[in-house]
Amino acid sequence: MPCDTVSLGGREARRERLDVLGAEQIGPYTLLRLERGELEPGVPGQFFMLEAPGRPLPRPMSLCQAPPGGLTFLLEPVGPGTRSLCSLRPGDAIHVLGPLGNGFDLDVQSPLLVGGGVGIAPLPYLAEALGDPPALLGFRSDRHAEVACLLPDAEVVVEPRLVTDLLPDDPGDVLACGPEPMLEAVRRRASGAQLAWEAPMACGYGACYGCVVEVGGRYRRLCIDGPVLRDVA
Amino acid sequence: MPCDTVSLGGREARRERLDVLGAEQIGPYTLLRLERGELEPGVPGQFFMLEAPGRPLPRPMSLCQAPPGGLTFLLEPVGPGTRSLCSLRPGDAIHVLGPLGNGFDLDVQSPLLVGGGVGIAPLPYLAEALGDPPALLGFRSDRHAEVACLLPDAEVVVEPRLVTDLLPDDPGDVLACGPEPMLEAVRRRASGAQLAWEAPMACGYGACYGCVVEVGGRYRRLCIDGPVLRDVA
Amino acid sequence: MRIPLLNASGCLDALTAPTVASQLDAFVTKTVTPLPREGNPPPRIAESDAGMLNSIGLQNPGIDAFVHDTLPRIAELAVPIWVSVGGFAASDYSEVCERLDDEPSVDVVELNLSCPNVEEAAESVTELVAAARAVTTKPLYAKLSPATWDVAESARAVEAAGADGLSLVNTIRGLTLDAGTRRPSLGRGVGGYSGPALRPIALACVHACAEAVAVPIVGMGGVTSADHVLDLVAVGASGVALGTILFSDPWAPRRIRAELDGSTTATGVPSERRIHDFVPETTPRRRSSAK
Amino acid sequence: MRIPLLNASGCLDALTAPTVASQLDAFVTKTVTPLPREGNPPPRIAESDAGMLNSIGLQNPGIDAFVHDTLPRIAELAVPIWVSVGGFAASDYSEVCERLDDEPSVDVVELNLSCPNVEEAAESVTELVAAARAVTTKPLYAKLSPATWDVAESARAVEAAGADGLSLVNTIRGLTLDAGTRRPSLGRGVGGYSGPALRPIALACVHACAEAVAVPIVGMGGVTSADHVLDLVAVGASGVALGTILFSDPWAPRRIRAELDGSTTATGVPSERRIHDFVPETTPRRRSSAK
Ligand SMILES: Cc1cc2nc3c(=O)[nH]c(=O)nc-3n(C[C@H](O)[C@H](O)[C@H](O)COP(=O)(O)OP(=O)(O)OC[C@H]3O[C@@H](n4cnc5c(N)ncnc54)[C@H](O)[C@@H]3O)c2cc1C
Ligand SMILES: Cc1cc2nc3c(=O)[nH]c(=O)nc-3n(C[C@H](O)[C@H](O)[C@H](O)COP(=O)(O)OP(=O)(O)OC[C@H]3O[C@@H](n4cnc5c(N)ncnc54)[C@H](O)[C@@H]3O)c2cc1C
Ligand SMILES: Cc1cc2nc3c(=O)[nH]c(=O)nc-3n(C[C@H](O)[C@H](O)[C@H](O)COP(=O)(O)O)c2cc1C
Ligand SMILES: Cc1cc2nc3c(=O)[nH]c(=O)nc-3n(C[C@H](O)[C@H](O)[C@H](O)COP(=O)(O)O)c2cc1C
Ligand code: FES
Ligand code: FES
Repeated sequence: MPCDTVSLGGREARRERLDVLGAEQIGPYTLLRLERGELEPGVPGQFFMLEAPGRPLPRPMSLCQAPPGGLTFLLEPVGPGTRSLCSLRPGDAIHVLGPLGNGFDLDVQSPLLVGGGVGIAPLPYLAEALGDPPALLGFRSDRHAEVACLLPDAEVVVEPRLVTDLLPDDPGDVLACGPEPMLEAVRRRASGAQLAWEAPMACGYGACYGCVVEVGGRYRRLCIDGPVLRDVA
Repeated sequence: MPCDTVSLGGREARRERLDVLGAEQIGPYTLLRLERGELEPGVPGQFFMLEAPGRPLPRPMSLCQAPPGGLTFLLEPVGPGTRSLCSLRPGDAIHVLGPLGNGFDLDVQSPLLVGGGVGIAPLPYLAEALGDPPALLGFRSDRHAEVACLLPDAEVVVEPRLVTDLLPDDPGDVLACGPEPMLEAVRRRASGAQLAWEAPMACGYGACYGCVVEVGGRYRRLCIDGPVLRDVA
Repeated sequence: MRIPLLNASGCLDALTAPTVASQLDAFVTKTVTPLPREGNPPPRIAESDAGMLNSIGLQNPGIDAFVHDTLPRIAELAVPIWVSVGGFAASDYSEVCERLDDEPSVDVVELNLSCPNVEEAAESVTELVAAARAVTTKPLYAKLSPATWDVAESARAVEAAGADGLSLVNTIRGLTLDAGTRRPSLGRGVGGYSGPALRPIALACVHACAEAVAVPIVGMGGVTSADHVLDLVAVGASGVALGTILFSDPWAPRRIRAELDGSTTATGVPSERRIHDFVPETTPRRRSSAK
Repeated sequence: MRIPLLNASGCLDALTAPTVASQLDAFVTKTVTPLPREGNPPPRIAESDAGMLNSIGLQNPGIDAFVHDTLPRIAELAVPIWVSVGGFAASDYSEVCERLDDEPSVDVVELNLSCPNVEEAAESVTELVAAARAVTTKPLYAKLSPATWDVAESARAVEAAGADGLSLVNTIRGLTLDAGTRRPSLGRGVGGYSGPALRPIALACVHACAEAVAVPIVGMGGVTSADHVLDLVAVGASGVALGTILFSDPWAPRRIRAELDGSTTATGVPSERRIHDFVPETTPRRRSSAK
């Protein structure tokens, strides 16, 4: 049983043990390259649950790049799960489930990508799908900003300047991913923006009700109703 | 604090993180070679508590050989702890505490070593200390008997023959280590024998009262009153 | 004997993962209460070194929406259905059980008497079981907490009150702190602790109850492999539920079933007691749809 | 504030490891009972993936031999001494406490009200504390079990009965099976579960009790690092005891003390309540030997 399909509301995800092809350090981040196996890369903004060796729960990660035969993730080591993932090396293999959730709606007129920190993770794959639209990226430090090399044409700011300082008055169709304060700021400036949110997730496929966010006064499961939400009220 | 001394009833044990120098397969067993650090090898029959990576408790292991600058252990993979230890490789390091417990009394007239299975572990170091006395070894199978190479001059039997079948009528000063039924049989045949017993141990230094065996109608801690006992009543 | 495998309540949504639910010998719903509940504020999930914490707090649509919307859709999967029932007073339990008694697609009612994430009912577990027993003819399973000095005593009491079986165990209260702030990781503070760390506790509870009662037991707590299933059966479980493992491995039921089928190990003494609805020869299954 | 580090009762013998005991801010003895006890049959130790089980069963020489032989030798270490007291009836607790009341080398009496490895006393924990309180002027710590639905309720009750502090938590009942035979690993069957798996449970108990009572709390359960010590302090512990970690690392007290001294992390809000005998300025230490 190398690969199993799970129907999730009519869509299909697969789970497979994938070999690690490489793990490259970019500033404080790690670019983890896995073989693709029989998994679909899915729509940009969708995510995968990655087994974090030694930890009881898998970790949700956006697909960053989809090279032929591969799946690439951008990881920031912030705790035990991401540290375990960042220490993977060729020769290791991990179980991966996906693609999961709702990605970005690609039917947009004048796309503008906005990313902050490790939140830029889904943007390279998204940029590819949209034909390299303009992109604005913000980082905590020059060292963090090294990862902007994944989006060579993007405009980049480093704190204390904020990525929202660069937003034009009429930003068009914003597609954004980043820390919550950044998404809140983007939302205030660009109504109708597509925002990719985060929440701690145990399952990623609607089984646990752990990942809820308030949408319209009700708790919705971000893993199946998101992670990309349009203009969360 | 690379190395710490623990006083145990007046004697000294140390704890140190030791590099793995090698791990060699002999039949179903693994000969694990560690650097010696500042640990003393102790008296033959004493044991060390070896950290088993990933497991909450360390594991008691008799010293098998004491090459210059090294400590060598013979391991049989029977469960999660010993499997973890058997998978160590050069480049790894584990915490080791010892030497612990009471070893064999080396003040004997006509020593005869008797070992069964992985119970031969302490005999190479013991044989060295006693000037290579005669030794009788018993094993479950020819594959297990490969490890007799550690005691080249020993007489070796394989089941269905038992090591006790080889015991002479007047066996002299028997020093034995092996599975409980073997020790019981040796005891019946050789009164006054020095027998090295086993029990599950959590600490190895008298802290937990986990390792008790009945001696003279009372529960005694094998780790500090043994593991070598003379003629358990 | 084929060991029935179920999901643990709250650890699988048959509607978002129908192909997973179909692999089970019975699907157990998330706990249903009389009124809809939004549950506890996020974060609701945290991890410890050997388990996880949750503080979902029984988010569910309430019995009305459950019976009208959810149940008919689950029934389409044609898997036996166990409905987990919760509440905050004996009247809540009897209200929900009464409603379910009319639903032919419900095979078993599991009474969640032990959710650590909500205020407890004032009544004792015995009174809650008795209240449910009075209003339903469905087989009733009582789900008990491991957080009790003598679980066998509770087991005897709920058996006497009319429980047809036991589900053992629910989560136990736990707390983790955020590494940076040393504030509780969960929005609610404490949560329910599940996963591998719970396994020895669950085994002890099943062991104690199997000696105390005659009714069948569904064992659960930290099961991740066939070996763990066989351990629970060896101490007296008649069926085994998979919880936290489903989050990392949705295909665990199929994997573990394959491991069990391939297992040459003695299973200990398989329990003589059979859990409900896995014995079609003695209890004809009612499979008429509720739609 | 210097956070006092103790050993957990039953996890260190000051006589076999005096250099380890000397590193502690107080040494806690293994539980002493009125009569000598041989304890439970071996095997008494088993390991699980994230903890260990023990079924020692309070092996101890009894109060007579303890007072005459053991106590004077421990007193030579010049470390504050906490004596853990156990029994099978309120009269056992009062008998041992009365004997210890005359011993100047005893600084604190810890009442083990929660050993999962012996038959329990018929009286409630409140009655046991009251019985001890009636016969001793020593500071009394009540050691509670995590195996209770509402530990804060027990905490309030023992505080009202005269406890000067709480020790939280004891082990919880657990079971593991031998992989080959699927029979219980321990001679007694069930045992007390301790180590890393217990940590979230212990944190939840300390958190709940710190909000419920005013007396100081010694926290314990799965501590292996300074980080875990600071977590317990953040939820309300005034001191922390090391248990299972001592088996793999006898030098843990010194290592953790060094980690704490080097730690620049905020410790949360260190508790205002001070545990006994670490405040020489307010409570003059009685250090006269019992010999
Ligand atoms: C849909 C989705 C896609 C994601 N994509 C990426 C990605 O491409 N690259 C990447 O590095 N990270 C991504 N994340 C975040 C990543 O999953 C978390 O950083 C990771 O789970 C943290 O685990 P940990 O054990 O390392 O840290 P923990 O110890 O679990 O947490 C460290 C800190 O992060 C917070 N945290 C934990 N989990 C999350 C979470 N899921 N969202 C927000 N905060 C969290 C904790 O509260 C804590 O403050 C994504 C999250 C989601 C939900
Ligand atoms: C003083 C002493 C010296 C030892 N020297 C060696 C040695 O040199 N080489 C070696 O391979 N082994 C030695 N052992 C045995 C070794 O410690 C155990 O095999 C090991 O602890 C088992 O751990 P595990 O996790 O692999 O297996 P577990 O899963 O813990 O146990 C597997 C099986 O072995 C039994 N068992 C567990 N621990 C012990 C024990 N300590 N004694 C007897 N049976 C046990 C269990 O009941 C079970 O049946 C020694 C034991 C002692 C007490
Ligand atoms: C996220 C989550 C939600 C749960 N929700 C419920 C619930 O609604 N009702 C219930 O009876 N038990 C609930 N439980 C408890 C499980 O059914 C099960 O008893 C427990 O998790 C132990 O099994 P495990 O260790 O295999 O997860 C929940 C557990 C988790 C992890
Ligand atoms: C081997 C062993 C023996 C114990 N003996 C006692 C005892 O005699 N009295 C007592 O109150 N607690 C006893 N305990 C419980 C510990 O004091 C402590 O409460 C528990 O182990 C949790 O801490 P830990 O996880 O750090 O070990 C014992 C624990 C172990 C592991
Ligand atoms: S992560 Fe489990 S429901 Fe969303
Ligand atoms: S192993 Fe702990 S007392 Fe012997």
